[in-house]
Amino acid sequence: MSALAWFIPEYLLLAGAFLALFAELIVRREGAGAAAGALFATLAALSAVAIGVRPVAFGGMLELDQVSVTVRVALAVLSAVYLLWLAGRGMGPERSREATALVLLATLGGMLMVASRDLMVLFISIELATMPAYVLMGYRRDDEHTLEGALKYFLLSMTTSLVMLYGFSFLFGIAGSTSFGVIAATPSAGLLGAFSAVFVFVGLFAKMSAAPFHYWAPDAYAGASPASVAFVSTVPKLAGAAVMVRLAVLLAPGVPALPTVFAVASLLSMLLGNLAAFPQSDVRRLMAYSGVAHTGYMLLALSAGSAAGNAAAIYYTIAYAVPSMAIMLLAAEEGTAVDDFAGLAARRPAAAGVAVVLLLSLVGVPPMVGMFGKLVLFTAALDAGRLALVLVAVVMSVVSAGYYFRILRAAFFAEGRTERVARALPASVAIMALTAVTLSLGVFTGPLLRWLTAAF
Amino acid sequence: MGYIVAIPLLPAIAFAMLAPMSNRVRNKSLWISVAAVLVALVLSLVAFVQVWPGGHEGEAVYHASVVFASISTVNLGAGVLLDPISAVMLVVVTLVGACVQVYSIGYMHRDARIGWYYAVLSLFTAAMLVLVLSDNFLQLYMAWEVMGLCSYLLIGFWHEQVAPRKASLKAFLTTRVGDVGFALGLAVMYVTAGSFDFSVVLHGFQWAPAVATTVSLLLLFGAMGKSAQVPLHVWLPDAMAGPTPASALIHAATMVAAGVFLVARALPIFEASGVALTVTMLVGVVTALVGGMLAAVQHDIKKVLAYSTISQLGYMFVALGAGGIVAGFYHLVTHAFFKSLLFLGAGVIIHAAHTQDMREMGGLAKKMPVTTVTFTIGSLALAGIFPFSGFWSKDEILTVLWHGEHYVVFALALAAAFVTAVYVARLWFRVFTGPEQSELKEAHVEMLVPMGVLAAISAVIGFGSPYFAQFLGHEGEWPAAPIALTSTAVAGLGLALGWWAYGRRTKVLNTRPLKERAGFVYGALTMKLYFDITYDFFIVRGYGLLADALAVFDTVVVDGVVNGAGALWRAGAQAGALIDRYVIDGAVNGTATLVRAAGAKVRRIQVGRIQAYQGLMVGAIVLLMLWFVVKGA
Amino acid sequence: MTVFQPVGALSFMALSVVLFSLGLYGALSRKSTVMVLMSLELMANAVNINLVALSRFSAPAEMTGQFFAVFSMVVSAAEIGLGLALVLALYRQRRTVEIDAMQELKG
Amino acid sequence: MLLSAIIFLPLVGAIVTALVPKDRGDLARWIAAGVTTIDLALVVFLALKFDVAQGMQFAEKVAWVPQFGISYNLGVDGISITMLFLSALLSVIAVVASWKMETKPTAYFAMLLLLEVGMNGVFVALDFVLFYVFWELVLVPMYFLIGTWGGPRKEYASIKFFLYTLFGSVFMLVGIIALYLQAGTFDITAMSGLGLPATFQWWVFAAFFLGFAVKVPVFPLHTWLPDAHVEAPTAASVLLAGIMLKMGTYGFIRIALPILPHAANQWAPFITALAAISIVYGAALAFAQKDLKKLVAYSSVSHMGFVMLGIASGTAEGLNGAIAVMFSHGVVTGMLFLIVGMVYERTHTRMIQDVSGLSHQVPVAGGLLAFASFASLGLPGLSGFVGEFLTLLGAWKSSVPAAWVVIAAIGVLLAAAYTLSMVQRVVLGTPSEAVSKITDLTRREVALLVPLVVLTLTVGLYWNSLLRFTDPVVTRIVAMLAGA
Repeated sequence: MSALAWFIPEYLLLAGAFLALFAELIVRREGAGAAAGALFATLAALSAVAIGVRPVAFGGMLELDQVSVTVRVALAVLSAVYLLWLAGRGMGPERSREATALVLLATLGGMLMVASRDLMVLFISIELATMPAYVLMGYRRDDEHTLEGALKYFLLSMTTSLVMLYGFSFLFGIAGSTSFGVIAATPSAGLLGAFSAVFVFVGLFAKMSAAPFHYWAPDAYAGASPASVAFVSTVPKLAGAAVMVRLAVLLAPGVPALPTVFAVASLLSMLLGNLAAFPQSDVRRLMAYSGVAHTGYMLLALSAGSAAGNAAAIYYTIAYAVPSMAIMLLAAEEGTAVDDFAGLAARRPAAAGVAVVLLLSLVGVPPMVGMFGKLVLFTAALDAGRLALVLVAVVMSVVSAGYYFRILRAAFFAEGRTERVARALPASVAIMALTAVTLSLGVFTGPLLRWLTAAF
Repeated sequence: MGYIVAIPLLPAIAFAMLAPMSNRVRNKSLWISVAAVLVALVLSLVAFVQVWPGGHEGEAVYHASVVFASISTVNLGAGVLLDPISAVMLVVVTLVGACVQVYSIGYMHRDARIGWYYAVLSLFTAAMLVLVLSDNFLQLYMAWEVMGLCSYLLIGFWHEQVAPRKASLKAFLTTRVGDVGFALGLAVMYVTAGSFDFSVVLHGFQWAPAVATTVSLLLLFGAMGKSAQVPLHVWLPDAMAGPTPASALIHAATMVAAGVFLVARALPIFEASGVALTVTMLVGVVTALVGGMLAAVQHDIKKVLAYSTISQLGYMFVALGAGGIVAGFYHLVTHAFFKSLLFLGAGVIIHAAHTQDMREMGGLAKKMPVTTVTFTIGSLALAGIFPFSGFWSKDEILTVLWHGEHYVVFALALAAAFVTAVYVARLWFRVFTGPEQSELKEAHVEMLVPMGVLAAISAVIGFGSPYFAQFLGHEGEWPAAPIALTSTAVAGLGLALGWWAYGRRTKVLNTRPLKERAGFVYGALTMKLYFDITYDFFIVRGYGLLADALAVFDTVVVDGVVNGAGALWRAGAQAGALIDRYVIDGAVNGTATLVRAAGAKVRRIQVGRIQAYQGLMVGAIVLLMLWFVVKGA
Repeated sequence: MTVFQPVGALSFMALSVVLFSLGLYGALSRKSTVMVLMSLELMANAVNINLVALSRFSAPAEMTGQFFAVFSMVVSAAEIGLGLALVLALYRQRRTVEIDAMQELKG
Repeated sequence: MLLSAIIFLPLVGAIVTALVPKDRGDLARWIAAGVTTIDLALVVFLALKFDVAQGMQFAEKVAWVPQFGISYNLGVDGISITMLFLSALLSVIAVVASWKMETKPTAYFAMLLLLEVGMNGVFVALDFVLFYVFWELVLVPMYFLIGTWGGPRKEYASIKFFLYTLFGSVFMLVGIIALYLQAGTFDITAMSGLGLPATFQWWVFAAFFLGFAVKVPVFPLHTWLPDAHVEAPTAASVLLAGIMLKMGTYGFIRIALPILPHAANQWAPFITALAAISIVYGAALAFAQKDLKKLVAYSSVSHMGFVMLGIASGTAEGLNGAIAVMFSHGVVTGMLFLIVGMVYERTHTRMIQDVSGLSHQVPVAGGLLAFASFASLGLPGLSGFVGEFLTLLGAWKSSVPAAWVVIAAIGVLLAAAYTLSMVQRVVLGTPSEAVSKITDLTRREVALLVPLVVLTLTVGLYWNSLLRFTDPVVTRIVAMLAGA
């Protein structure tokens, strides 16, 4: 089938976004838009799987290699599950119609980012992915904290993406073309090449909320509604990770010191993320810092600079995204303070059990996927001689058990309110799906990793 | 010859039957235990007869063993070895055991938990028989420890009161100190000889003197713990808190003799080391002397007998140390009979006088003829007066010392004999003569019959000494006349002194006068008068001071050390608990608070102002660029 | 006489750097959020200059740099619109656009 | 297939029990009892079919993550069969011991079954990753057992337990990965006997030591044990002391010694020193305790010190002794915790001075407590003596400095000190006011203790009943250690 057909998932998402805006007019029910969105996202995921790996298309602008396909499917699945949850619970007081459209557009942007092989397409798709995120973060129009958070996210993110764009311009200048193939072929341009790489990665570090460019995340997450945080903290981050890996592969030959930059960023992120998360009492802020920490682990894999390291980075980000989204969705249902989880085991035993599986996966306790992510990641890092960093990562994951368990302790050992939140089947199904993936993905580590490593 | 295995098995089965229903058993079912020990006695006699001509030194008449543990190439087995020594011990243990069990029926019949008493008594007898019959040191050690348990249970039998509880714990721990040495000795033996079996270790292995010394000293240390030699003797006097018949069996005849039996069994190793023998002898003679002196200053009748046992055991160690295994062993046999007789007698006396303090006793001779006769035979045997058994065995030891040219030790042994005679006389006169202090009546027949049997044996067995020697495979002859005369003279002198101090008194006297009189009598006996003043000065004051010092030494220093160790240990434990809570746990909790503090500090970077964040980010970018410039990527 | 010699790519890049730094300084120091947005816009234009200049000097044949600049302008316009909407919404709540008023979320 | 059944049967049981409605506690009880009994039957069947001569048996191997050499690899040899039997037996006893559990019974029995999955798994896993999965899996149910059904300071104790062990095990993970990078596979049996470079071995051994020593526990990494024991419910204490402590020492014997023999020899003096200190330190603190459970907890530190002494000696006697102590400590301390639990159910106090004169009021409980105490202090004829004596022999025979062995021998004396002073006050003497009204053990409770008493006596009298299984494997490991 022609190159155009390879991008059916993207068309589906686009159609889904527009349709969602008007779905409520056709069908009176509140969640109809989100449900339609979920359906389209699922279709997009299925078609992405069907299409599979494809050579370069549109004159070298887009390519569907193993990494792009895997991340495309992951993004589509995550947004489908998120929209399913949205159909169940909605965005609190606000209408969920616009949110669905924004989610689908952001996922579309993510898919394009991952597949792009050209600086221009990359820039546009990054903007396409981030702008809906600004709006999602500021979705509660009448809450000044939400707006303040969104504004902070907007200003800081815009500053860093301008710096990234500046980097892109230099890259273009050196190579004379925006296509990755040409850039890869041009010999390294010494200091200017290094500066351009720095500028590029500053933008990506900010998007992935890696220290020292993570400042927007804690404030933005703390202000926004947990539902939007669930999406913004996972899907764009996964796309960002894929882009970072691709650019790392692209720019590494030209800038030999790049892995050290990743190592430094990883160390800072792990230390700052885990330590700052310890005293938090708001789940959103805690998960923000946890995001910083997990980006640190992902960067540790990148700093290995090997094919296994890059595959591990992608795998780990997926292994991080799934449970985090589920936990944030749980927080959206139960309340954003850690104390709101009090007595969860008494009133919703199933939810408490789910929380255990999700949090333990983030700590890295087997048999959940988190542990396999860390195992693969540490193996790649140790293979590249990053022993010191691995030891820091190991100790920090023990520290992380400290603050994750505060949520568990509240859920199981503290007395809280006894009346259950209203039962919403789609929402519960969504969370259950994410938990099932967290539990079972570990078993498929082998094939998934072999598939990813083939891309490098 | 398979019945040999039945000997230890019978009491064990009795224990197994009695233990579960221990506090619901009626007097009728006691007979299970008594019957078991009686049958064992018969079997032992049969075994003794089968070994009778004896004389084959070292090699076993009957030996069977089964392997219960195999570690790579080494097999550890449990076995039954019948040779002259074990045959003799079998008879001694079962005979004394039978007498004690029959005696206990009368003595203990009012006690509610008599079933448990008999159960532990049977277990003890079984353990002792297993020890006697064992064919390797490991099995000997295991039986040794089980006996320690039984002594703990018997001493602490009346565990409602505090004293027995404290005494039983002290006994178990002090013997356990010895057992640590024993275990290490076994470890060294195993590492050098590669096995525990007597056949390998004693006969098959060439011991280098150095390692032989270590092994034998360690085994000696274990024996000292169990046989209550100085300084590990502190537990025996306190152990008197247990029922008297139990003390008769355990603290007179069998358990304390186990130490001597161990050294007798391991003698080839001791001989290979040489040094160990002299150490054994020294320990023995010191204990004999000290034990005797302490016995002379005690007021509790059972404590006197306890210290007397320590002293007599010292004698046995002296004999073994001097190489006279026959003499030492023979004394063990005779001592087993007359000392258990004395203890059973003491039981009757305490029942009659309702007290254990000799100062409140007196005039038993008139109202309790049978007890008096049997007790007198036992006392005379203990004092070593012709024709009773004590005389023969003590003389054997003196002869061995004399032939071995250990003149100093010989003199000390004689002094110990003198002191023995003194405290025997003191005890006898204090208890049997003088005014009656309470209405007295003779004991029941079940108590008198065993005493009678033991008295008969104590009287008669003395004459068997040369045959006993041949039985053990050594040539035996009657003790040399001169030594026999000197020892009798010394014993007689002691008795006379005892009579002088206590016999002809009209009213109750305390020990103070004895010390003055002892000075004069001894002075008179010396050949030349001009020694008088110097002996006065040394003997009177010396003796007084020594006795008091020893008493103080015993209670304050040795006991103090033992109790002190306990207190020190408790303080150490408290300190340990504090270390645990504050140092280690402190460190652990410390890290948790450290992390929390670090978290709080890191958290404050997030100030909230957008431009602060931008500033920080720009700073990071500039730093990164500078770093690249410097590194010249 | 020709006063102006043809100017190399370097001077354009220099201009771009100066403009970029000015924009950055403005974003860091201005008190009103609107002015911060303006400074960000200045930085965007600096990048555009750089793009166009580099396109002219390093790859004159195909006009990729120019397209990139056009796209960048479109994107910036959209973003600034979004930014101003956010500032407006915040103004309606807090009656101020002072950037230092936006520091309640912290820790 | 048998081994997979033994591991995953309790998992199915746990899921089914968790799904049982909350008010049907009795149904959950019976399911748990049924599942654990069947599991025990399977293990016994396995043990009967087990041929002592060969090495690894009943092996099952399925590729899992091939390009990392990770495989689902199970197998059983002499040592693991004994531990598996102990684990299955104590699980049954733990379930029956908590028959009268009222608070949230379904969750409680689900956790117990999940615990059994982890424990069985550790002893049969032959792949590092699988071993690590089961090793960590055990933490989660124990955390909830202590945290939910524990005593007053349960939260502190449970999180301390979790973090302590997690801290050790993550370093073990680094060790595992380093080994993988060197050997190219995660298969434990394939790795034993590899000539790995000395310094590399040293560092990996350090990582493993940290992971296992926390679990054993070895002095100074032991402070989580008393808190965990005091706060854990009886059944959890039995399993924690009975089996989870042995996972650490099993790790040493199965992984550290065969794979890193050279490093094991280098570390031996250090481990012996720590072991001797653990023995004396544990005994000292046990002597100072006022709470019965804490006393037994510290006695465990002392007993596990003997195990480490045996392991560090590297001789046949030492290793056999170590496994004997592991087995006997599991049985004896299991008994002690059960009886202390039963006494606590009746008197609601564990303070030694409040409980006295048990032999008068409740002779069966008093008798059994005395029996267990004597086994614990190493009285010959009972299983406690077997291990301790063999370890001393092995330690003396090995090249380890003699001073430490003497200290360990003194440890035996100290064991008698704290055990008997406890027996003095608790079993003997006149019944205290708390004890004077209680009833003796029911038939169910006695039935629980009988198998343990029988085991103590059989192993105590006929040592080969245990050594028959362990000796062949130990001989092979000793040969490997000698070779390095």
